[in-house]
Amino acid sequence: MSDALVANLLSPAVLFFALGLVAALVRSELKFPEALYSALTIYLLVAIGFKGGVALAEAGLGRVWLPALAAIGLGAFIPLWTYPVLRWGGRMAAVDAAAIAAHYGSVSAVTFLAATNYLAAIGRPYESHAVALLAVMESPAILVGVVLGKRAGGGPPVPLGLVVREALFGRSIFLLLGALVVGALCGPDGMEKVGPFFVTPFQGVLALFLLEMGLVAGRRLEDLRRVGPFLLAFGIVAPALNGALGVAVGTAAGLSAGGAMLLGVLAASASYIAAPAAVRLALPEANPTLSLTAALAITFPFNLTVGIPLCDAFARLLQP
Amino acid sequence: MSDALVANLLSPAVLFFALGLVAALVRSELKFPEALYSALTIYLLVAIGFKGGVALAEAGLGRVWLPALAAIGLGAFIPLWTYPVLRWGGRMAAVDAAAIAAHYGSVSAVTFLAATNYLAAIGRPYESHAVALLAVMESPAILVGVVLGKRAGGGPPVPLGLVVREALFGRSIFLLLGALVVGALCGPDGMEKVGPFFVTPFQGVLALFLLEMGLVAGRRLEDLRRVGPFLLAFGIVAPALNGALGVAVGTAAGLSAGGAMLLGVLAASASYIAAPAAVRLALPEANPTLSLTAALAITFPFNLTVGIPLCDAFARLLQP
Amino acid sequence: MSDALVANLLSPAVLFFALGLVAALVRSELKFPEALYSALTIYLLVAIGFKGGVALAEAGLGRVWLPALAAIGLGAFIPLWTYPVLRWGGRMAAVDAAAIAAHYGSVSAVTFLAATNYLAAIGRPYESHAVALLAVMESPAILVGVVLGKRAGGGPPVPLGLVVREALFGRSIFLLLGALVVGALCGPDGMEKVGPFFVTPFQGVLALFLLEMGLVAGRRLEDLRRVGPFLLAFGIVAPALNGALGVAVGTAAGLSAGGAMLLGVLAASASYIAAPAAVRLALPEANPTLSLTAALAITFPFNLTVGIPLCDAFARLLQP
Amino acid sequence: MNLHPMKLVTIVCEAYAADAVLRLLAEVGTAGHTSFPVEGSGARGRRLADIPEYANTQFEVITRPEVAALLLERLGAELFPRYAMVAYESDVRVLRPGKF
Amino acid sequence: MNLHPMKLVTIVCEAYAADAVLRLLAEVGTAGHTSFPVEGSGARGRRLADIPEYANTQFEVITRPEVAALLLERLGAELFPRYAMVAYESDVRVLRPGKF
Amino acid sequence: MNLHPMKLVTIVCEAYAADAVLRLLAEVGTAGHTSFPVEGSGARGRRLADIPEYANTQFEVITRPEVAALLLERLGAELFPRYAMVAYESDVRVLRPGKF
Ligand SMILES: Nc1ncnc2c1ncn2[C@@H]1O[C@H](COP(=O)(O)O)[C@@H](O)[C@H]1O
Ligand SMILES: Nc1ncnc2c1ncn2[C@@H]1O[C@H](COP(=O)(O)O)[C@@H](O)[C@H]1O
Ligand SMILES: Nc1ncnc2c1ncn2[C@@H]1O[C@H](COP(=O)(O)O)[C@@H](O)[C@H]1O
Ligand code: NA
Ligand code: NA
Ligand code: NA
Repeated sequence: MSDALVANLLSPAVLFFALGLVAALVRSELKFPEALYSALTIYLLVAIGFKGGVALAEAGLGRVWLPALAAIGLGAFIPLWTYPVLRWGGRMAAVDAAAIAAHYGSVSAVTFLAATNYLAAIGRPYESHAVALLAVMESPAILVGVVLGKRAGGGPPVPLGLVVREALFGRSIFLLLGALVVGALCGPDGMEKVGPFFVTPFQGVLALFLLEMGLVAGRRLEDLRRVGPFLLAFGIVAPALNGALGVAVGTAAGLSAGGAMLLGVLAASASYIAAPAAVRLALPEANPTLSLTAALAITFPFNLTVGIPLCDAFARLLQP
Repeated sequence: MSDALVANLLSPAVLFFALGLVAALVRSELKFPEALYSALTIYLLVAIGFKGGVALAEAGLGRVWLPALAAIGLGAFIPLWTYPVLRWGGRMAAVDAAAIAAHYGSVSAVTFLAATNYLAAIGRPYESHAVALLAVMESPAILVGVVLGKRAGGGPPVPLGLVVREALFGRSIFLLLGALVVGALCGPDGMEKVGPFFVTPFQGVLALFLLEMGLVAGRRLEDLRRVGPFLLAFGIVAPALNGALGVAVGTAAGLSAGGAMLLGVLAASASYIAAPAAVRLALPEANPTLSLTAALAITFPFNLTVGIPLCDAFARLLQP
Repeated sequence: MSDALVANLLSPAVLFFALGLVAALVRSELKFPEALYSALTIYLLVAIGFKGGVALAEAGLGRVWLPALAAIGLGAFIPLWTYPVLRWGGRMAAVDAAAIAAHYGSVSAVTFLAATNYLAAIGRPYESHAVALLAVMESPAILVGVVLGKRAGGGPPVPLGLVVREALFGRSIFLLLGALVVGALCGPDGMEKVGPFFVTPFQGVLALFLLEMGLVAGRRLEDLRRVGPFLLAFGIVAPALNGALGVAVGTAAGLSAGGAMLLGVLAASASYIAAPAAVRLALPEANPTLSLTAALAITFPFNLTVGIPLCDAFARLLQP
Repeated sequence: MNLHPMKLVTIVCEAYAADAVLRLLAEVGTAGHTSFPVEGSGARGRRLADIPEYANTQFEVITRPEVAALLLERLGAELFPRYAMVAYESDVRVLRPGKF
Repeated sequence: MNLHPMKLVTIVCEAYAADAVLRLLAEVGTAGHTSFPVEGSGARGRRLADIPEYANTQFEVITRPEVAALLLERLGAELFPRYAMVAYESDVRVLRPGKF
Repeated sequence: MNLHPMKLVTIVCEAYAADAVLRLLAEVGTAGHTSFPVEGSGARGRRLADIPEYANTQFEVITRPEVAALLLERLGAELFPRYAMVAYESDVRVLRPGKF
């Protein structure tokens, strides 16, 4: 375990993330242009979706239903336990507790990518179609969180349709699912054609992207004192618990050690793009600094460095 | 033929294009940043130009003159038959008929790239220097179309020099011809150095670019009802006829089946960047919605899916 | 030598640079979007830094100290001889002489990259960790030049801390040194993962970037008549002398022929990003047209085409 | 040449508010708008434009005085409480008043 | 501090019109301009800024009142009929009037 | 709806000047600003926006009249001599005056 931890900490992905953090801390002028951020995101989502689709075509849909249902249930459940903890344990406003719960039930695609990278690096196999879990797990928690917040009296009368649409048809889900379908239709033939672009340089592109994510997370660090000690602790304990839960559920749903680890990482991760968009729309009174700082400046670095190897160790432990 | 059609429809390039169409239709928020569009365009034009130049250096200039002349003649001829058909068959204003004729005589680089991709996928050889045809065929039709429109009384007294300049020195021609010359001067030695960037990932980059083209074309779909049934039909029949003509001319000019197919695809394709720029300058009264919608929302998807395999089948038929 | 010169002139990198020059001269509309420029810069700096770091991890720090000290001394020395030449030989204002001296003592990363490319092309080995020299040699000359200009009475009372910060923590140094450290920590294991992105396509990316650099330099050509014949001559003679000096110092510091050639190229090159930023801050009275035109429109093309092979020839001559 | 007075309403808002602004523009009946991504800082901290979702969008809308008044009123009532934004009005003169 | 009245002319036009606008600015004798790419919607539909050729460009020109009047007049007469665009004038105050 | 008069100060400067402008904004006490990269031409030639370091940045700052006056005065005295830039003031009306 500790070997794996060190190996992870010394991987290009994690080190470039750390470099980005440092750049933000020393206030270097380093900035990625917006178009580069968007280009990298599009590339990463399409690449992972396409690869997953090709794998799905080979594995057959039959092997995905159960884990997918498990992932949806997991996503819907996480806000249900985190909301009361934040509300009464952390004495937060109802609408803030609901917003944070939504972020932690939803998922971070970059964390997932880093986890697949980790598995590839240590040579552990996993179900490539697990990327489908990433796609289906983005929305459920957002919807549950929004309902919790609304029940607590939050928010103006926003048409629910808009919120559902935002949660279901955001840019990232669309790209991921779309590329997955394209990959499933193309199969290995298509992979042969586009693999040199979508697969070969993938790890390097992810490393470069994590440099930017380090910058983004680093700029949030100065907000840490605004979020209070409870949320600081939550940002580390919640992913640890959710990760363990996810690994257990994944193992029970019949996933391999690698696949269960990935479901654990998804559960542990917190959304910082899709959830803010939907929550901002439906629960505008929620303070976005709280959820974003926790997700980006605490939980994301925690998962990237420690959470991923932890989930992996636990997944191997549980494996029958 | 129908096997080839299905294979083409299930290629990553066409499927990503379809995904872009879907994104536009369901009004997903997906949008490529402008810089990514420009970067992909620059990459694709430089890559194809460079590759063509290296091939040209090996083949020798002597084998390009005749097909190039044929391409120029073809480009100049297409507006001459499409103009009267649009003007009197479609009862269009003279200036609109001239504008559309210019678009259809000129060429679409992306359609050409998709056609070379198709040939590579089915393993049919073609003259790599055929990319020179793409470069020389962009302008002639624009000049003929503008003259037709001006004769019909259209347009303010724009200095003809400006129009010629716009038609001859646009961004895409410059990049294409420039990279071609660079490739010809470097030869295979240069290819060895830059091939891993300009050749290996090319198909994947094109697939990603077609996702964006699907978005662009899809946004035009809602203008379809504005263009009327005549132009709708024209957008399919004209490329079919031009494609057949191009294949015949190419075969007569001594091109291989692959090369003749490419000349056919060039003839079938309609310009949506270079022609609009020049036509907007010289014939501002023309309604750009008509020409752009026909070129992007009808003819481009038609060629990508059906036109390319059709030209290929016809080219093999004609081959001695 | 003349074979090497011709080979260099016919390399993709130099030819794409020439194409960019031509595009600027014929006033083609070709323009790279800012985000693409930034993306390519980030990629190139990170890639070269990472590669250098991996090499450093293998070579050990012990072999870098001496050449690094030599590079720092060289950078600090160049403004000391160029300032009086410009001031009294060229009868320039003190502040302009100091500004130009700072630009020529500092370095151009792109020129360095082109030199490594050249070495790779002709198959001559060099110390990969030489990239550390690029990183340490950016600032010293800027500080010396600013002090010279201030002593001559130039500039408002800008806090010196700001200038040092600007000189030491600019974007490019940060990326270069950061990636170097990351590479050194990852070692060959990390390289295996990200090499397909950071190494394989590197030469092609550099060629594309030089197309843009040609555009940038070409737009400066029209300022040439504003800089006068003395600066024109300086822009060619100074890099030749500095190059020879750098090669000699590098050889004396124990570098291989390839490494000494790289130090020569660094000495010969003139900064056009980092130096202008710091000089603009500390010596605002200096006319930026003079230094930028000399660096970009004269010295950069000279080094790219002739300076690099010259340094190489001289380095082989000196090698024991 | 005849110039006609018109109002220019400028809105700077966080990117997540852009959809709501567009809907509001349609509801109050503006004839068009121009928009572009911007960076900024204000009461709710700095917004760099490196992640599109975290950036700001600036809207500029030429419109008749009564529409401008309605637009600002509804902005103040409906969107100001929910999103990071500023809005202001100024006087401009246009050539073809019928267009707005 | 002395501020001097000057006119700000803002032009939003389709990208294909940008060259013609630049030529016109030179002809009427403006001393400088600022420009940037924008998205927009108006009488001729939406313009997203993803393909540079299909986007809009916004020009902002500070100039003397009489030049502004001439510029708007010629814009209205020569370019409005040919391209998708809007233009408007507003009042600003600058520090160094000699610059414009 | 109550609108309150306020000043809009617009600054277009070379990118190398952006830090100095930001420092000055903080010193004179503005409550926020909006900025974006622009191209331009003026007394010191054309500035294309392809290299970020060679581009221009446009700042737009809403502020109270006395702060605007101070800002323009110090811009004129401290930054105009050193950097390529223009700056101008105009009148705007805002909804919540307390914010600025
Ligand atoms: N005084 C100001 N002048 C110009 N723009 C401002 C000002 N205050 C705020 N903004 C812009 O409005 C956005 C949201 O403001 P706020 O809600 O105050 O954070 C900021 O990110 C800025 O882009
Ligand atoms: N009312 C308006 N307010 C602000 N910008 C406008 C307005 N109408 C049009 N525009 C801009 O001008 C461009 C051309 O307008 P149009 O010719 O009406 O399509 C649009 O794409 C918008 O960017
Ligand atoms: N008359 C003007 N109208 C609008 N912007 C201007 C004007 N003059 C200069 N600028 C802008 O200010 C920048 C610096 O101006 P300058 O110092 O005159 O070169 C230019 O690059 C333009 O972006
Ligand atoms: Na989660
Ligand atoms: Na055609
Ligand atoms: Na130097």
